Amino acid sequence: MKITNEIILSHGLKIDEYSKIKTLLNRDPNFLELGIFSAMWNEHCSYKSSKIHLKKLPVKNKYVIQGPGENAGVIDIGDDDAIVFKIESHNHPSFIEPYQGAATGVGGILRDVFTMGARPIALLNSIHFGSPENTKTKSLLNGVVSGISGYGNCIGIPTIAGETKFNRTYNENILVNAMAVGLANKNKIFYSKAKGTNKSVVYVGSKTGRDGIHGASMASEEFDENSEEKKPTVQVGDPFTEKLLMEACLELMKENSIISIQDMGAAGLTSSSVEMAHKGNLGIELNLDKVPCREENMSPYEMMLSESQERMLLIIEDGKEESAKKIFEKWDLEFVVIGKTTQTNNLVLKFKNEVVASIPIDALSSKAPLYDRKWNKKKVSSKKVDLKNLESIKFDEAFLKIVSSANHSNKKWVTEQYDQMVMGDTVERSGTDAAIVRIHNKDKAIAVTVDSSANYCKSNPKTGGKQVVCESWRNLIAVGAKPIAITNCLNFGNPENPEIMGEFAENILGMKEACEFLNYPVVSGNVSFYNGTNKKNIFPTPVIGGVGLIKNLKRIQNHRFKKIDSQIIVIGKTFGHLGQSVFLEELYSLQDGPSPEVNLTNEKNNGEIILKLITSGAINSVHDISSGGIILSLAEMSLSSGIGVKISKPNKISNIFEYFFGEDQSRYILEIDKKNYPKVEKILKDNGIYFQKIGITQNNLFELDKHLKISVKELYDINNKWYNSYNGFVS
Amino acid sequence: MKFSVIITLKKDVLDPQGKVVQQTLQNMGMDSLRNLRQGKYFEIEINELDEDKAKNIIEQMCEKLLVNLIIEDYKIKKL
Amino acid sequence: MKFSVIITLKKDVLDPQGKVVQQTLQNMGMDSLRNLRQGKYFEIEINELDEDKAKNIIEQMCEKLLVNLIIEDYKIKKL
Amino acid sequence: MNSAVIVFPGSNCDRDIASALTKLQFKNKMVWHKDTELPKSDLIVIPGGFSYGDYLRSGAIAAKSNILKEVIKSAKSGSIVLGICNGFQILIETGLLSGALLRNKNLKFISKDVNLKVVNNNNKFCSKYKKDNIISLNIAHNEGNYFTNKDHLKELEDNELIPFKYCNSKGVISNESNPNGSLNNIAGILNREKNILGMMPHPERMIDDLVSNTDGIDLFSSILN
Ligand SMILES: Nc1ncnc2c1ncn2[C@@H]1O[C@H](COP(=O)(O)OP(=O)(O)O)[C@@H](O)[C@H]1O
Ligand SMILES: [Mg+2]
Repeated sequence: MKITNEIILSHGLKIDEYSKIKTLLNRDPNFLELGIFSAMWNEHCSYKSSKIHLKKLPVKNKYVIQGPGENAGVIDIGDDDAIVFKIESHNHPSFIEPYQGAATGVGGILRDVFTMGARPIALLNSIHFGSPENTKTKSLLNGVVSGISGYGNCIGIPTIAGETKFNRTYNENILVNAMAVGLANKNKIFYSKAKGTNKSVVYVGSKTGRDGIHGASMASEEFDENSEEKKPTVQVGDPFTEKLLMEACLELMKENSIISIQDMGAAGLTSSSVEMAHKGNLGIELNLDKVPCREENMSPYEMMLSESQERMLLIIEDGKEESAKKIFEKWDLEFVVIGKTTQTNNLVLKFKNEVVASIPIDALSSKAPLYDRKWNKKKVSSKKVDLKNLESIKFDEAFLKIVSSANHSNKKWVTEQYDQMVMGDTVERSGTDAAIVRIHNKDKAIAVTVDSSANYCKSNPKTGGKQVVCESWRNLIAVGAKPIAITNCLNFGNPENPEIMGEFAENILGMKEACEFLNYPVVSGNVSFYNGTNKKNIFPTPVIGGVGLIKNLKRIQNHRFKKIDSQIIVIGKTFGHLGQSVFLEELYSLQDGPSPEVNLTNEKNNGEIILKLITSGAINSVHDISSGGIILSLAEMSLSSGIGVKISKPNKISNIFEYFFGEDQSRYILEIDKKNYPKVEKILKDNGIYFQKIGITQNNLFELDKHLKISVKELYDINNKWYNSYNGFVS
Repeated sequence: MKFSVIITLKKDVLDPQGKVVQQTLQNMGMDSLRNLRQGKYFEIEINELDEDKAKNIIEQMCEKLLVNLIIEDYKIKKL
Repeated sequence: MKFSVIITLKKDVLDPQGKVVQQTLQNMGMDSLRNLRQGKYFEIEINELDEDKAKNIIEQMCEKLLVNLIIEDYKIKKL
Repeated sequence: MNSAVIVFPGSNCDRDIASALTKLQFKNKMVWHKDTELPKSDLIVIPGGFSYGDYLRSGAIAAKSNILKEVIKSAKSGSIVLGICNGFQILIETGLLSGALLRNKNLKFISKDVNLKVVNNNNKFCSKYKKDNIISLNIAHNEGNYFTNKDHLKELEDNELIPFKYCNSKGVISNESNPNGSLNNIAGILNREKNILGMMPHPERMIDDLVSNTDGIDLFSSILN
């Protein structure tokens, strides 16, 4: 087949990229080779637009065993235990087919984690939809949530935390990010690096079909009117097979048979084989006649680019093939030797006794294009929002409107579709600042959370990047965990647009600053560009997945009020920052003013003291203050416990809206037994921590001076209405 | 008027259910089984006497709710 | 030889899925809808040229695995 | 006491129930579905999960496995058999228990803690509970909507074959306190001889205050008794 410009472009390659291919090969590629290049050189696999920026992020602290660059990050949590985790996007497939897109997103991230020798112990997700009024939103919401639940429940890993948000910026491009967390023995971590020549390359798992051919390049393109037609065969998830694959891999890992292992994710057989060879500085030769196929007459092109799910590639020690095969047969899975490692440093593909492709590995990996794309610095607004210019509203009306809004309603409708208890170690489920999973049969645990703040990042990508890292840190602190490390999923628009590239570059700088200051490095992550349609890009939406360590399960905390007549205090300074707040968004549909700044010194000091107080057992409950300000945080504490509050505004700040809806950072609310209060007050003062007394807990009534008075029960009903009426079912 | 709707997965789309059912039958000794695919079936009765109109309504039901056109095909038949 | 198998819930068995689908369609404005029931559909290909024998094999598949005879009925058809 | 937990491809509460049994002093053995012999045991448990992906009908394929033939034999000769969630679905598919488990009435997977009333404790599984106790157990299923014909329902009610019914926190058994649409709020049933219990809620998830509560313990200690 003659390779025309049209064919090149339809593979998502630029003409100058094609010239580079010819130079690297010293000849024209054939059609199969072109397909392989397109898969490896697209944004999703090559990180060509993001790499130079990602390098700036800190990736190490004393806990990190493996940073970015492997299937997932690994941290040390003591006693030979290691936690393996990563987050990944599945945005475009989920927009096309929400159930299968979300399901296969969960499946993909799980493979990244058990590939490294870890048994997955928790799933999280961050899902962003368009505005609820948008005609597509309802079915996307239903499809995505049931896809996540369908896959996670079936494979038997608890889905215990996440976030569900609505914003018109996602009307034509939803976000579905899934995170998996696994537990491994730190001396038995498995990597993708191939070692030794002439070793067997083994294909295991499901058969290969024509699914998702070009899925990776689709993830690297904008949507347009024609996307529907360009649609490849949709990948269907098979959680049952994944469960078998997981058990078989974990069983095989107990023996010393595996040299290296890599899941087949985006760009399937191509990227997995190239990755293994590249890391090991070797070549690889595959005999495509051996690839187990689901359909008849599959071509080498289809086999190499298929994104069929639930498959893995292994390199096995000499003489271990038979015993390894037995394990996969026990689990009714394919196990076929399809090739070997070589010295050539080439990817060589044979089919029907002919060499059908031969490409130097480095041409596909280290020599792939890298771009330092042009980027513009954001012009940031610094004009403070003036309430005088807004139509006036009564405080209680404003509050109830927010509590009943799509974004701030109780998310039980979502979380009750997820099995949160399977595996028997879920100490805190969804609904808390961070979920907690016990390490099986031990007295320690990890805390996990995912967070994002698109509005803040849109208005000021740098501050936003800082803020979202701090929010993640704060959520872990609030349950009594020491924050250890993060994974991030960077969902952005089109990087060829200098404004968007600027959002990305500055966002990274902000994240870097916070991660460094808090000693909270990035150990894995994923970049998803081209989120948008026809030049309309989504708000920059970095999603942070945080993991913290709890050494002693007797010293944990949550945000549920425990008693009436305890003291309530706010830690951290309240200036009344309303820029980019929920208050403006929900009540005035305004995204206005600057994002809240984070003072990293205060963040760190406040957090460390909270952790100390939790460990000392001196407080009854704690909650971080995030979107919606003090009043929303108080409401969440009341709603989850049934206990009310009697609150007054401290005199200093004049405006009640600013004080209670303001979104200043680095703050927490504490509930303290009156008898413990003097002790806590002393600790805070001795450490120079700013705090204010704002009221006490009381029976039943949620009350703020003369501005608000409602029973907690009534508040609960208001908070629980939205999802059920939107979806039209009552459960 | 009463219709049946048969919904099947498109040809190249993976059918995990069908696969497992087929394997189970083969394990049970049904050696002659060559291929099995699973689909959905609906029996729908509507108050409409004009056959063309009725068919049209059923078609709408399929396109708007019953069928996932991205991965499924359907066939309507009058009963 | 290729057959289709249609499996439906017996008349007196509650069909929660059909019921919800029916309600949803009605909520979507399909007023003429009178009744809807959901079932399963299989397409099965076997290596057997004798039609009677083939049918017999399919029947066995139904009775032994595909159908829960306590709550379901089935129909076999040659394609 | 010896127990055996049957493991199918796709079972995923097998480890949980094994941990619970061990913690509560059972000597437990895991039994792979391809095995053809049951170890000597006083209690056979069929755990929750998605055996064979819940494909075709939940429980249908597992019910045809080798080991189930042995379980059926053993059950018919009086062994104590407990099926939880998917295990209940499997017992129904084998015919050891009658009726059907249909899709939840809202067609969604439901995972939450629910209240149950111990409506009958006159059996080997519930003797440690007091009659009319209200306990809270976790459910997590897609198909737990119990259905059966009138005659069988009457038999279940008349012969104290329903140990648990869904209720609210005050013990009221009503439509509102019925999570999945089960007939008469039935959460579990016994066979006529009362040696086989199938139930949708997960007692093995409720044996530890740190993760939930301890309302499930009495079920296991009743069996030990
Ligand atoms: N998609 C989801 N999956 C799992 N848990 C979720 C999901 N969406 C929301 N949650 C849970 O609901 C709770 C409230 O969510 P959210 O309002 O976003 O929390 P916050 O504002 O404290 O970050 C959190 O505990 C979160 O873990
Ligand atoms: Mg929070």
